[in-house]
Amino acid sequence: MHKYLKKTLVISVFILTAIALYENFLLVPEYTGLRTGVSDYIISSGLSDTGSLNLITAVLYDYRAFDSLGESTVIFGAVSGIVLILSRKMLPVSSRGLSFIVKRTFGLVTPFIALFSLYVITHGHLSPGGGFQGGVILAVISIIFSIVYGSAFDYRRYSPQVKTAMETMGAFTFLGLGVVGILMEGFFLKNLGFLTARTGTLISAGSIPYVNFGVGIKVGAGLAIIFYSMIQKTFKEDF
Amino acid sequence: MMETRIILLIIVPLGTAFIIPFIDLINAKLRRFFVLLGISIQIFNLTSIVVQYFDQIRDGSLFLQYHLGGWQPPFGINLVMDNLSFLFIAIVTLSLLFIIIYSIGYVGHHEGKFYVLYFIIIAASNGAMLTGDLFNMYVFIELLTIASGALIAFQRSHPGSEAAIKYLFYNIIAGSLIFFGVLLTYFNLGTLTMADVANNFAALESGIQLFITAIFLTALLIKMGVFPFLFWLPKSYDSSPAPVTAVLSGVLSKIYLYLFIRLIWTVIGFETIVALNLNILLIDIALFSSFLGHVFALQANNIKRLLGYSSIGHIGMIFAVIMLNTEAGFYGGILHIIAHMFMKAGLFVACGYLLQYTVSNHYRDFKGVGLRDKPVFIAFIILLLSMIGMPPLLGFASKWFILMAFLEAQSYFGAFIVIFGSLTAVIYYLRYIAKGFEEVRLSEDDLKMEVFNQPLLSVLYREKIVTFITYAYTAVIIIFGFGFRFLNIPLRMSIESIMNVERYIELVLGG
Amino acid sequence: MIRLIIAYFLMFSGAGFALITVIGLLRFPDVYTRIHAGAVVLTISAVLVTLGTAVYVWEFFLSAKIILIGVFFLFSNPMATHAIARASYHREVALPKEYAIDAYSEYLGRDYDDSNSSS
Amino acid sequence: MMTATVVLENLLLIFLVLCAVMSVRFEEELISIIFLSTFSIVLTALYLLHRAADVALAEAVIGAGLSTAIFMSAISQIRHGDSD
Repeated sequence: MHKYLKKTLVISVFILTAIALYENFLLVPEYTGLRTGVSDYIISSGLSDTGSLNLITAVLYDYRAFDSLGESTVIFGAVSGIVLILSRKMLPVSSRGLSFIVKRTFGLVTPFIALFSLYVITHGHLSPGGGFQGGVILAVISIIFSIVYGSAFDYRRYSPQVKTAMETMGAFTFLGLGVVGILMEGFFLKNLGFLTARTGTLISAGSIPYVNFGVGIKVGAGLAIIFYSMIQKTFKEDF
Repeated sequence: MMETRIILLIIVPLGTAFIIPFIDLINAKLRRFFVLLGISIQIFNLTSIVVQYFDQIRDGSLFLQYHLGGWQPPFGINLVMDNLSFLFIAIVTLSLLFIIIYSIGYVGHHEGKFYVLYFIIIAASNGAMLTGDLFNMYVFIELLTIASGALIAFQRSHPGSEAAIKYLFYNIIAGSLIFFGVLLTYFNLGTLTMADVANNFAALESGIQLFITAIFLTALLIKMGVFPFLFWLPKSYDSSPAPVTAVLSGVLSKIYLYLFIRLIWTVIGFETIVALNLNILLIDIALFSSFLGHVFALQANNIKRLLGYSSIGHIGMIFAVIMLNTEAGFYGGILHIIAHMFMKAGLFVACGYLLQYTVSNHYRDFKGVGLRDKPVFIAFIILLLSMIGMPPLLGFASKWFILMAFLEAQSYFGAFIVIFGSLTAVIYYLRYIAKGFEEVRLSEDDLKMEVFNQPLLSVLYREKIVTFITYAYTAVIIIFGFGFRFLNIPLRMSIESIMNVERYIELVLGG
Repeated sequence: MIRLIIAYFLMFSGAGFALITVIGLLRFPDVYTRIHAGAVVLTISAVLVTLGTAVYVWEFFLSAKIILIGVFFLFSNPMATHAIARASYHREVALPKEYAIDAYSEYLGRDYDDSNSSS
Repeated sequence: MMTATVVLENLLLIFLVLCAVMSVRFEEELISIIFLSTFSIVLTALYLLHRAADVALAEAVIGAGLSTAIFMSAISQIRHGDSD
């Protein structure tokens, strides 16, 4: 009886919430494109302002680069927290890896994955993609190593210390470019004008490719640390 | 006025947080040097801002801006420091400075990770208070949630992990609600700058206004721990280590109160709230929450959980008195925010010191705590008396102004809640003071069960730091208790910058 | 025009093979036969669809990228199938002793007549 | 041509809801995770249909790839029981 009461309560709360949301979403006006102003300005003059063909990258790493700094700091904080919480665990994980066929095939495929991630990172201002996506693909390499070759191989190739150093390097690339923006152009994270070139080329959009590179390394190393610390003991306890 | 130093308030702690893991790889002994370096740069920065703009702070015309990336406000992100955010940044930085000096002596294990998360909290709290952009505010709120959630599980005990999961559950739901509200605002108004949104918000249909306001309010009620969503709060206060609890109670809830003031008065506008008939409802909810907090505190058998419930009571009271929208209400509310910040942080800091040799935080283990270290326990008693509202202390002044504000607005239920809170506080605090002076014979087994193993510093040095910080909090309470008139000018000026929304909008959008 | 016809033919035949895969996945009795359906036919279907798309867009760099995706399918799909089959054998998802011929256990030197305690 | 897109979009939306319901309904964690991964892939297709290639790439990589791996490692820890 009690169980049915609970179930009815849950379902009624669910239905009431759904009705309330539905009623309120009816009030939202029909999609006619966003109000004029910010989006129109960015669409019309984003390319000439930033030199980035991909306007989403222009917004992410130039107009609202500070938000991207905050978002990548969220990943940084999550890495610190997860390593803090999980680093004492010692888990029984097989480090033999999978069979010979899988290992060989991934040995062939892995360089191409790395190449693809570099492509996604460095072409962030020309085609879809950017630092976050490319960084996650970089992290996938570490995950593949852990699964296919066993976590000991991953530890030998890219030890957590190397990953931490890479993460710090990426973070400081981002922050340093911002500070260089203060020193040279007067504003934090301002796009560096002297780096711009003809649009469409690889190094064209001011500091955006470098920021992308920093974010990519940072995100990739951070997510690899997260995955690795979930399957194996990562760091020594520092007492 | 464009000012580079206010961006340094955010990026210096951020840079310190980034560099600490790298320093750990090289030499773990060096990290404390970098921590002190970061903190001192931060303090120097804030002091230089105060010195340069002292006149403007005094006559209430302080208005510093920073356009990130050089983009004008509707297109880019802007940081704004007016009198309100200056006051909050000053007190939050002071409180966080005390707590980090305390934690240098307190944290025993994983010091590097603690400092990383702590500096992220410093950067994110400064960012959340400085920003003039809705989405950027959401980013910093997420940063605060992630960092504090990881810190709650810092002791890695079973209750700690449970509390952290509960905390993250509630707070990530609140964060996604804020994100949803920001999304709807952008969908309807096409802009994210607070001043621009404030300019156009009144023109929306009232249904959408209600929807957006309700979403933001729900999220902030969850974050602050007001009535329907208060159940995550005592548990997470109970099972996290003392400096983290001091941060949670002393700093984070105040930041969410600041964001609440910013969102309701600057962005949404109080006229809209009145037109939607939300203000009476919110006052009643907050007062009921305050009542519930005090009633729960009466039956709590655990000192940290008791302080958590008392926090719910006080935050509900502040919330209600601010929602009165009178000048007296703001005066009492912000004064009590300052008072509560120092009192609660000081209490948790003292608790962490006093409870370090007890088995648990339970009432029966509190026996004889006061005899072990009398000076700290006396400071603890002074802070408790300030919480109750004894006359020469800061708690009395702020509660008096709150009472006056409630009486002036003829909200007698609110006045009743203030007095009820003080009276119940007498009961539940005096219990603990009496228990603390009970004689106890310690056996060898009790002494062995230390809660915190392996302190980094030598015990003497560590105890000196901890005692010093407790005294510092007590000194702040006593000094401002006698001289709460010192706070008169900054309070008046910040109230003026709350009320004068047009000036904010004009200065942000104009240049 | 002929290019379009070729492209549509390739794509539709790929879709047909995908349909056969789904039917196989639904109709076949146990793990290994289903894996067989998923592996062989799905690889052909994916490669055919990518080839068809490459012919459809008919622009050098874009087509080259799409064909590279097809080559990647050709590598990865059989390998994934192999890993899945092996894992399901080791985990005994489908009990190996039900089958008449079990060459892999002979290769491994296992004997399934006893109580198998090894995991 | 327009109607075909609309029909495809609605089909994908229905499938999306189905995946979400399935991932909640199943007791077994592994099946839930696989349904979540499917959810992400369908979402990727929807984003592509709306010409949001950046978001689609991020969703495919993070939702279908990384979070599946992290969930898998998390449930493998649960299966091992309390090891500390």
